[in-house]
Amino acid sequence: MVMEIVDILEKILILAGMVTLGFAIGMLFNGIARKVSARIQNRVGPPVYQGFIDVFKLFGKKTNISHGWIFDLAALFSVSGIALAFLFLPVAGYSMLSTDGDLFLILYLLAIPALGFALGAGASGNPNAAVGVMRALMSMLAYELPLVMVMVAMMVYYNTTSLANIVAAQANMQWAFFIPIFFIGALVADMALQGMLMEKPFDIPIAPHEIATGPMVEFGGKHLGALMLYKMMGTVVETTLFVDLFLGGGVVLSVAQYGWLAYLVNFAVWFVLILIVFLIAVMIDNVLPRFRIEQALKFYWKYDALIAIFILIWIFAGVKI
Amino acid sequence: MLTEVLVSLLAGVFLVLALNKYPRVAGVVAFIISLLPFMAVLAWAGTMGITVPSYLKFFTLETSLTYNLGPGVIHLAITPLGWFFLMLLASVFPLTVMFANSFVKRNAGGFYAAMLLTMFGSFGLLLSQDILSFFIFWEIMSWSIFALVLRGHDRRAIVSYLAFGSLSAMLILFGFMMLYYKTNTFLFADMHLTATPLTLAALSLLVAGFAVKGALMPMHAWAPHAYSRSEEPFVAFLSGGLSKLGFFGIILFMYGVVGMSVISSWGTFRGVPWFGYALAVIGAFTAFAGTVLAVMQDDLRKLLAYSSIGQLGYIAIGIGIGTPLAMTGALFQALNHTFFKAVLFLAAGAVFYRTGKWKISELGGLGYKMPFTFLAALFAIFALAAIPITSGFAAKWLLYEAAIQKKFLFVTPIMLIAGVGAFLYAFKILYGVFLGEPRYDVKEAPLSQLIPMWLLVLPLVIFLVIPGWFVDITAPILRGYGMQPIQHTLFSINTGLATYNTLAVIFGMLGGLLVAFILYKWKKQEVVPHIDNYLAGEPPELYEHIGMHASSKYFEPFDEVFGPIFKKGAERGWEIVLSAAEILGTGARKIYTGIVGDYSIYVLLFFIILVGWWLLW
Amino acid sequence: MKHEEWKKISRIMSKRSLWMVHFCTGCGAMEMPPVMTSRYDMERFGIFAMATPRQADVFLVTGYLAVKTLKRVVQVYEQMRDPKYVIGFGSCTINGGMYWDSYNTIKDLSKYIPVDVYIAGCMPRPEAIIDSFLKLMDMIDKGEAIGWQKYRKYYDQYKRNQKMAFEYRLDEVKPIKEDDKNES
Amino acid sequence: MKAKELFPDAQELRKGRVRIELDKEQITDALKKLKENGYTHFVMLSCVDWIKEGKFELVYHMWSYEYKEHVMLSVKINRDGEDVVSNRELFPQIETYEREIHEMFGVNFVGNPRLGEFILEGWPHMPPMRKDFDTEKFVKDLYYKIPEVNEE
Repeated sequence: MVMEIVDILEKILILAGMVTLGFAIGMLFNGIARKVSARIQNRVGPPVYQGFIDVFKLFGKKTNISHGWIFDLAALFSVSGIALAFLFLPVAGYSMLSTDGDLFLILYLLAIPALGFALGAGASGNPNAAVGVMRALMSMLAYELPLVMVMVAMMVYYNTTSLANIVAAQANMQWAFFIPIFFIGALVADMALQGMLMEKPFDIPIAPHEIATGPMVEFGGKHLGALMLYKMMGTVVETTLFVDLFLGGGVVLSVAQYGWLAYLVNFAVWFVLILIVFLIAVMIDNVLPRFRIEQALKFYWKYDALIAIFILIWIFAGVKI
Repeated sequence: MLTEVLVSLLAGVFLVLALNKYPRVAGVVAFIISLLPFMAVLAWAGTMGITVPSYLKFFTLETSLTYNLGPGVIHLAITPLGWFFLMLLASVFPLTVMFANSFVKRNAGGFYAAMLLTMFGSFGLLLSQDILSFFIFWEIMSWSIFALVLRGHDRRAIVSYLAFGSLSAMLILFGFMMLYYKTNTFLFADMHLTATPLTLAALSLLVAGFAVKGALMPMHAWAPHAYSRSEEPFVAFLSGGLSKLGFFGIILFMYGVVGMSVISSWGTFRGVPWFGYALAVIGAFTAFAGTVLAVMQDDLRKLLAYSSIGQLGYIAIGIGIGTPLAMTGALFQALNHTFFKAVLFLAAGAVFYRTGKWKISELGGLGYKMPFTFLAALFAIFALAAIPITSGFAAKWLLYEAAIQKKFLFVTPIMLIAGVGAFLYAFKILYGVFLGEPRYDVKEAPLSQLIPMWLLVLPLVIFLVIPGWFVDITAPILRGYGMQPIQHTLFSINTGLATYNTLAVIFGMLGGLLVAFILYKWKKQEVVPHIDNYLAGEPPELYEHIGMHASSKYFEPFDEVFGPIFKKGAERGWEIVLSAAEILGTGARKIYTGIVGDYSIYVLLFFIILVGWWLLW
Repeated sequence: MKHEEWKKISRIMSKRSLWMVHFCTGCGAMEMPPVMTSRYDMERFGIFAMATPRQADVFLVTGYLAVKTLKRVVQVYEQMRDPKYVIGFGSCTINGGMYWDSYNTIKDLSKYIPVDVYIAGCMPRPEAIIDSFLKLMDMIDKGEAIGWQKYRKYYDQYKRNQKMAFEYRLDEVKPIKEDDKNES
Repeated sequence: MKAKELFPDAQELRKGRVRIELDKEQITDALKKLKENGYTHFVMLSCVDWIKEGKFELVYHMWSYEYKEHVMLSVKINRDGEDVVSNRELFPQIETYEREIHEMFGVNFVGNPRLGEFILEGWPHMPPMRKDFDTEKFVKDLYYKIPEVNEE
């Protein structure tokens, strides 16, 4: 009994540590993205730890405004929802809760912070926020189609829906990225990732110059701090999802063989991989203009989904039943 | 005791009709009688392997009963499938009647009478064991629904329900005739069907007939009108409860009467009988198209009606795939849909009761005015959007898993994208009705409307925490069709592809909420009035007469992209039907000349043919 | 950790992350693009342009303010959350500049909202803008940038001045009573 | 037909620029005539304060794409509150100019329903563009006398 409690406490501590790490990486990524954008534009740019400073400052604001308790739900749901989604991902092959859920669960868990955020934005009553949420939901509809097509193809190919199993299968065989059909799939999913991360050309939901950062228009102080945490963690979750699907979750050494060294190396590889995936998105962001929302929808449903259908047909014809 | 229950349901019909002058009294009487089916559900729970505490057993019921009615025999018996659907209907029914007490003002006695008669028909239908009684009860149920649709005074709703109701009855009758011709017996149990084309034709007709009630896509056209033009308590029961009877029929005849082995012997496609595959594809199309059409609606009831169509499509997918996983998913989806859609229709009714508006673009800001209605609706919307903090997720998850298990490569993305589409219209309801600028200064809905809503939310929470319990409930149904119930513990389900553990989700969410709450409570805050909004520096007083609610034409880009495809397509389809009806009508007009001589010739001709047929046969 | 140290850290954080909202009614807005882009790059100090006052810490009033725009400025300033700082940009905010005798522009911004730092010049060079931000950072560090506290403390006086400008009419300036002093 | 032919007493200032002086009763007819004869673009309506004569001069600027000619219809009215007929039926955009001139000079245009507060919000004094409005005195009396915030 005592041992069980100690076990549970240990698990909780590890999970809390991992979530904290996730948030920390998210903040670091924010700084890195701004630094890289600055270097692309031939600027010096802020220090890489700028993300920490910003979040700390937002939570340190002396006064905060709220538009009522529905508005406050946004802060609660967005931080807790994204942390939960992170827990269900295998990180560098290390499974926190990922054996208790699967890809579908992660897709729907990602909707919790999004809907919570939308709830708060709607409750503020600002028309800009409402327009922004509409665009965000529509771009979600747009990028999910090619993404889920590729995911379904992978699930059928690996005959499992559990992300942990997909990562394990890639560790045993080869990374999906190096299978020709899923290399195309990775390109399709990378396009979807661009929309997921709300980077240009798909950043119309938060377009600061048109609708004053859209859903975030009424958020300030600690509310905005919570949303920044959500967005920063979101980059980690979404890039990790991509890395888990196509790059084997960054697993290069087997834990059974190398012990703690494997954990260390895998974590390093995972970090480098999500950084690369994220930086690709940032670089695309820096050179492209912005799509209107119906253009984004048409782009995803016409071109991206077309390639995804090709992958589905490939798997449909190739897999024996 | 079963006879007494049936008789008291029927007697209740006349009692509330007699009490028409005293609507409140009629409401109370109707509520008391409406509890009878639920008591029956509890009384039968023991035979389904569910232990119910003795203080919840109000009477004991025999499990089967036979009435000899001269020309025919009516066989009634409780089956696991019937019990499950009876449980859904019987739990929604008393609550909608309770809601009606404050909602229905006009000719209340008639309303309650028709509601009770509907329940009487459904009750008998779910128990009937032969095609004769099945058809009789089906017709009682259908016609009493018609009486309730008539109360909406909407011509389109009445005509379309009448047309599709008759079509459905016709299809079912033809199906039954074929079955009887084939087997020469009324009893389901005695029908041992073989894989012949006639069986296939009969089953197709039956499924098409039941699809009308389940609002599957080609047969859905009545639903948006009937759902959106009738009184909300009835619509909640119609959408939540009665629409499931179509799926009850499909499951009963597909897996109960005809059987999986017969269906499979007509040929399979990638491991799934093609009959089921076709049903799944129809279901997926319904789910997608219903969702897209729901996003485009401005009328709250129409939106919910199309959303109903979309969500019911998922059940058809599950039934079509037909594995234990899919069946469990379909039944789970049926249960979820029963409760969340009833809550949503009742919440819409409560909003109308207070504001008198149906259009989403005219509502707004009711979340702070009617917080309990809002919270109930929020829960229902989370269930509808399959967010994993209600039981709505488990059902969709089982269906997705089943589809992946059977390698449904093209159906699964459509299901998933329809799920994402559900977020769109869910937020349209949330923002348009409950969030944003407060436009009405109204009170919270009365208690007699809040209690039903919150009681209906309860199962969504219970089955979120304990999905294993649901699998246990449905296990007898699956065993009856020769399927093994899926692997599960109380809190987790294992499908062989993956595991879903609700405890991990719930405790993870609670932990996350705790941390977020601490972070959030770190600093104080002040609540500002709604008018204090950033509007590019403009003083908000300027916006007082314009309004800041952006809900009219909310998903305009969406309409621009999908509108031409769906609206025009639907219009064209209806035009074809209309012109066909016109041609038929003008043809018929030539026969009905109005001259007595012509009619006598017809009668004569009819008799000649009859006599000639008799002589030649 | 002691309260003082905590405050110090908080100050360092808020000085290194100044999010600004700039009110571009005057010609001063023209000087902002070079300051933000690669030539002068203000982001290296953590200064970032924000779209709404809810998110911002620094309010940059660039150039002259007509009375009608002053209403919007006050609206925006009051929507910002504490601690908040104001930078008056160019001569127009100091004494009216070339609009010193215009019937419709205010002459001294600090009469209506508290200004922490002024930048002189018509136009100020980008270097001057950066210098003003560095000065503001220095003031935050030392705890001297207390405009937002002043606005709370002398709220009735600011409101009175704003009202006079909005109505284009001098009210009688009431002598500050002893009771009022105690309250504030 | 060119403006010179329509109005014999028009004076051509230089090539492509014609000035016509009219009484205020003729203005609607003149505008209509010009509009029918190719001067389709109504450019703007301006006002000059001739304080020594005691007159306001309203100038209607028209442009013809056909003849590349700028026609100025000049109307003089008394400063002391003489009414002018609004021409908003002829050119809808005149409404805006009339509102502005009403606000800045106090000229009343009969038939324009939107003569109210336009650019200035809550202006209680004499219309500020009139030459008898002493701007410098006004500024010194108002803005420079608003007190500093007393920090005690």
